[in-house]
Amino acid sequence: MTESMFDVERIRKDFPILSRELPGGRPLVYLDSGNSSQKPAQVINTMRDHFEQHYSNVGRALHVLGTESTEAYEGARDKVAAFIGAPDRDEVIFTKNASEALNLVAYAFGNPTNTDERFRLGPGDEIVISEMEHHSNLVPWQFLAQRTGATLRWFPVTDEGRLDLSGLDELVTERTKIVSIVHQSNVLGTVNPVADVLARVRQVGALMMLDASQSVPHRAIDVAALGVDFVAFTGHKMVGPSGIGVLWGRRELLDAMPPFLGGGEMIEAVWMDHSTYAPVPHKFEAGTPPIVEAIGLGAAVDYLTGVGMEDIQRHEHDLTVYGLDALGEFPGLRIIGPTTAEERGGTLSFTFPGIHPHDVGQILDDRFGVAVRVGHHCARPLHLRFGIPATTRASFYLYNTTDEIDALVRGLHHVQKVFG
Amino acid sequence: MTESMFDVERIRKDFPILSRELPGGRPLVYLDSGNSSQKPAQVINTMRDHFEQHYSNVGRALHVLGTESTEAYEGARDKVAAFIGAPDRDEVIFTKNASEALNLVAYAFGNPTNTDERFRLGPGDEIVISEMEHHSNLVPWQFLAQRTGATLRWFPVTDEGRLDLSGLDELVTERTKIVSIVHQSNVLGTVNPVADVLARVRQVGALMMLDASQSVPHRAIDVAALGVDFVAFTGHKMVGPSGIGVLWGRRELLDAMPPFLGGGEMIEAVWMDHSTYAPVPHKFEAGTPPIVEAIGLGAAVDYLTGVGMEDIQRHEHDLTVYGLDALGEFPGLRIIGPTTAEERGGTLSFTFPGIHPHDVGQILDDRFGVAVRVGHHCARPLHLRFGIPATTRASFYLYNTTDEIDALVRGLHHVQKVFG
Amino acid sequence: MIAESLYQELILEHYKHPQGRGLREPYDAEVHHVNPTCGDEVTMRVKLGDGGKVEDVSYDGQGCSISQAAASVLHELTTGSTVVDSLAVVDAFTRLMQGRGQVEPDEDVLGDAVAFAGVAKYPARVKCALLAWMAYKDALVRSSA
Amino acid sequence: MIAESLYQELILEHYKHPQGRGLREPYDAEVHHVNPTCGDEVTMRVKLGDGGKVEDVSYDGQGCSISQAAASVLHELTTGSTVVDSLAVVDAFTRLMQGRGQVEPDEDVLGDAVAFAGVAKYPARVKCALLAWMAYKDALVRSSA
Ligand SMILES: Cc1ncc(COP(=O)(O)O)c(C=O)c1O
Ligand SMILES: Cc1ncc(COP(=O)(O)O)c(C=O)c1O
Repeated sequence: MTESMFDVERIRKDFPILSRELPGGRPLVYLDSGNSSQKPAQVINTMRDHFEQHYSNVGRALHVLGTESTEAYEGARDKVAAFIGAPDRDEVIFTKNASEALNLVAYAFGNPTNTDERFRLGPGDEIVISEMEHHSNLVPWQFLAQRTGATLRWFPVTDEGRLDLSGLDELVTERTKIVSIVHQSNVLGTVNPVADVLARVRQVGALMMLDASQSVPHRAIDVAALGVDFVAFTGHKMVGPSGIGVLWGRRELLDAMPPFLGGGEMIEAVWMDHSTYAPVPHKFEAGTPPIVEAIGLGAAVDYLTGVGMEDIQRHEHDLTVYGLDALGEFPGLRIIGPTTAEERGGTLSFTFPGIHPHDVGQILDDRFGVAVRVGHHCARPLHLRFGIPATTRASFYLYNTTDEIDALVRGLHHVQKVFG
Repeated sequence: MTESMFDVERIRKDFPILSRELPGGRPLVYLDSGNSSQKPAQVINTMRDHFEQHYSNVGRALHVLGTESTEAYEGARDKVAAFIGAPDRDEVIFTKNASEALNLVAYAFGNPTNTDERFRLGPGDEIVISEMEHHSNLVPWQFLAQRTGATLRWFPVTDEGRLDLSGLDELVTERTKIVSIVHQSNVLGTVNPVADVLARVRQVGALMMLDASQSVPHRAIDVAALGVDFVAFTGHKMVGPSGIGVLWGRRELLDAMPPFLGGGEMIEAVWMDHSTYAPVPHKFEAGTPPIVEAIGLGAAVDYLTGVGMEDIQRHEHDLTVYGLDALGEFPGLRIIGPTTAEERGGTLSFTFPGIHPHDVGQILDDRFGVAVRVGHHCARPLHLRFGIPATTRASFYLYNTTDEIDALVRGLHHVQKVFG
Repeated sequence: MIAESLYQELILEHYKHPQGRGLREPYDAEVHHVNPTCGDEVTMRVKLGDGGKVEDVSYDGQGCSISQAAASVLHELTTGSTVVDSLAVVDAFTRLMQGRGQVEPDEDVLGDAVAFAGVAKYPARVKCALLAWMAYKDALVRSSA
Repeated sequence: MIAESLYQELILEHYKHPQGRGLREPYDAEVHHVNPTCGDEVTMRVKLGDGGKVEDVSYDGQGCSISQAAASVLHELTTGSTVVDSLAVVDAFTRLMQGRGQVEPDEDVLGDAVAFAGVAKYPARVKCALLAWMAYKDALVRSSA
């Protein structure tokens, strides 16, 4: 392991649930952070404290509580903006999850009330995604194509689980209006070559969105350096609470987009027959936002920054190397995704011939307290591409240890014994 | 006061924030529950406990934590369904707030992929709302009219702040596809005569939605008895957390509606070029839902049920009578809304000639720790109708007392002294 | 320890050696059911005879041991039975599965299917066990239509 | 007690007896600004003269004491001044308002406007104080265009 201040045992103590016992006295081995991460006491306590001492609605209230809540909520926006290197804090829009952020952008296209050329969409226009997308970055674009008559196209995936860029120039063309791909795959672990795709996107004058749900939690991200137009991610995967997600977008584009959800807070002035809209970020935050959830996400960002994103990435890289080694040697096991740790995160998906992932997951959980995810992980087309209905997925985060990977391997041996 | 088991002092102890001191040692007098309510320890602790002991993503995970989270989340749906008398628990859809619920229904209309006649909408079709709507039940319908070319029409409001039904038959006609009105006004306190409107809506074969954001928290609601098609409300106004709202809809309609947000959890099967969708409620819950927030709302519903909705309504009615009396006698003060407590909730909005509500609110807060809301309360057209830019609003909930109303009145006297 | 109560020998036996698997002709109705949360699939054909007799229940599918074994047990219990009797079994099985471990299984009605009693305690797996059984019910409806 | 520091006598004075209120002719530019969160509105007209002189700043509006008094003080400080000098005052005022109570006001530049120093501690009210001042800046831009 690399030398660093990173102390995983100290970190584990911050997460109350990690010392929980499962029924039958088994310790918990949580290898399902790609699905949702656990929360440190710092986040839980910040939320509780806000409810007990400061809570009120934001934006609308002049009183002490309203001021405190608003400052905490907008302070969380500042923190998130700094965390992802947003040039302008008003470019950070709070949504309920990454899915809402992706839908928000998809709904900006082809809206009859929109007048900006970049968001016009109809027959002949094309939307480009990839075969490794999570359903949340796939179904919204299917909807868009269905509503507008535009065509949905996609990058294939190579046998190694990498984005296949060989047809890039034929796929992304003058007809393309938007390219939206995942930054780090939630199944393969693959980290996609954003710059290569972006260069072509810029050539043809299209827009580019990144689904960063699996990258923002695990590595330092700078949206300005990435250079894309939109980035979506989600609080619950980055030690934050449920109920909060983020859309970052370039200010100029956010200003040009039509509003999405209508309601309180997103308006400037309202008459019965028409309205004018507030500037971003509020333009896209209709109704009472997830106030305490945003504040919890702010605490999560503080926590991750305190530990250090570089250290987190290094730790996870070490776990990935260890895990790929251990699983790579496992008889009969097939890894779906890159088998080396380069440009790859700590998400290991695999299959066993003749043993269904459900049975793998069940035995791991029941006998060993090892929590993994089994199924298609909301990426069914990717599984179809590999000719499999499902995989077993172990995904790592800052609080995981090599001991836990050992426990996984022990569990897998038992699985083979039961079903072999 | 009516005889009952209701003990407001005991209830106040459940809400930690109510014993907080404001800067300068003032006690908090929270009269802004119409904006957002405070939370009892029961709700706060349920959420904390879930994060510390049971949290995981729902629906997708087979392991112990996934099972516990899913049971708690779906259990919350059962509780909410029972609380509002939903005939089928799958008719309860969790959203992030009432605004999302209202937008969800508005976006179901005029979607080119929809084939159900009831949700077709275009030029010549009409949408009916009212002049007393919150922006969240107004702007989504403006958007819909703008997108589709349909016409937006509305009920006027009488000088007493009641829905003006005199033109009902001319307003709601064969051209009407949907009528969406507020159940209890967040400014006037008025409770609208649902049955009278609904009878006409049924005559013309239109659909009817209720914005129940201000009624569900304050009185026992039975959606089946109300007989409407859709009901929206929001967790944070009913002692629940932020980040969670509810859409209830008749199953048959929810089944017929096109999906709204696309993503994980709302699908049945996905291919690259098309998808099939899960049955309700999941069809409308794309992505990771506000898990712990829904569970918190479940605890809120338990809390309210434990206290008893009838008792809560009676207590608030007593406060309303007391408040209307006290303010009615106040020199120069004008109440905007019904001046008697019949068919009316505990929301008292008022103006002073020559004194701006901002100044009223500021003095009340700074000098007396009385938190009220000032402004147009996200109902600007209603204020325009009364020829005023803003009002001061005191809104009551189960934890308020007549002493607090006395504090308000004392504060108002001081306001008059400063600005008189 | 817990796993043992889920993975009864009998379930593993049916999983490793499925009875009556494979799609056969002739048939009156064919249905295809999917469990979207896990991707388990079953295609099921039903051939009815005179007097409400179930002549053949043939199936193919992919999925976990629970879903595959459940299809195999279903085949055994329904083929050669009658529509009415087999629906009684389906009913009893559904009640057992949805009983959250509180329903006492009736071995006389359920036969080998009692082995699935442990599944009822795993809400996420109940769908797997029911997949083929729901498909069967659906296929019956369609073949009588 | 806190209120006192917000509602300085001078602010109440300007509120009760606004200076230069009312829209006047002639003018080079008129703007209408709204504070959406509270509904405060101001209509502002600017008439410029030779040598960058500000000949008249006339206004009308509705809103709280802070927003109305701020318009009145603005009128006093800008009418008869020059575009360049008045912009310096606007700058100083904006900095004071956005300083969250940390910025020391310069009475030489700000004159009566120092009375608003207390407002800076109330984020929700800063917009009220700035409404007329932002409108003035906007009107200047438009009249020079
Ligand atoms: C009558 C009414 N409708 C809708 C809403 C919107 O609720 P939310 O802000 O939770 O979306 C509110 C509260 O703000 C309201 O009072
Ligand atoms: C790659 C990816 N995109 C999008 C999502 C959707 O995030 P959420 O469920 O929070 O909307 C997820 C996680 O579920 C994901 O892994």
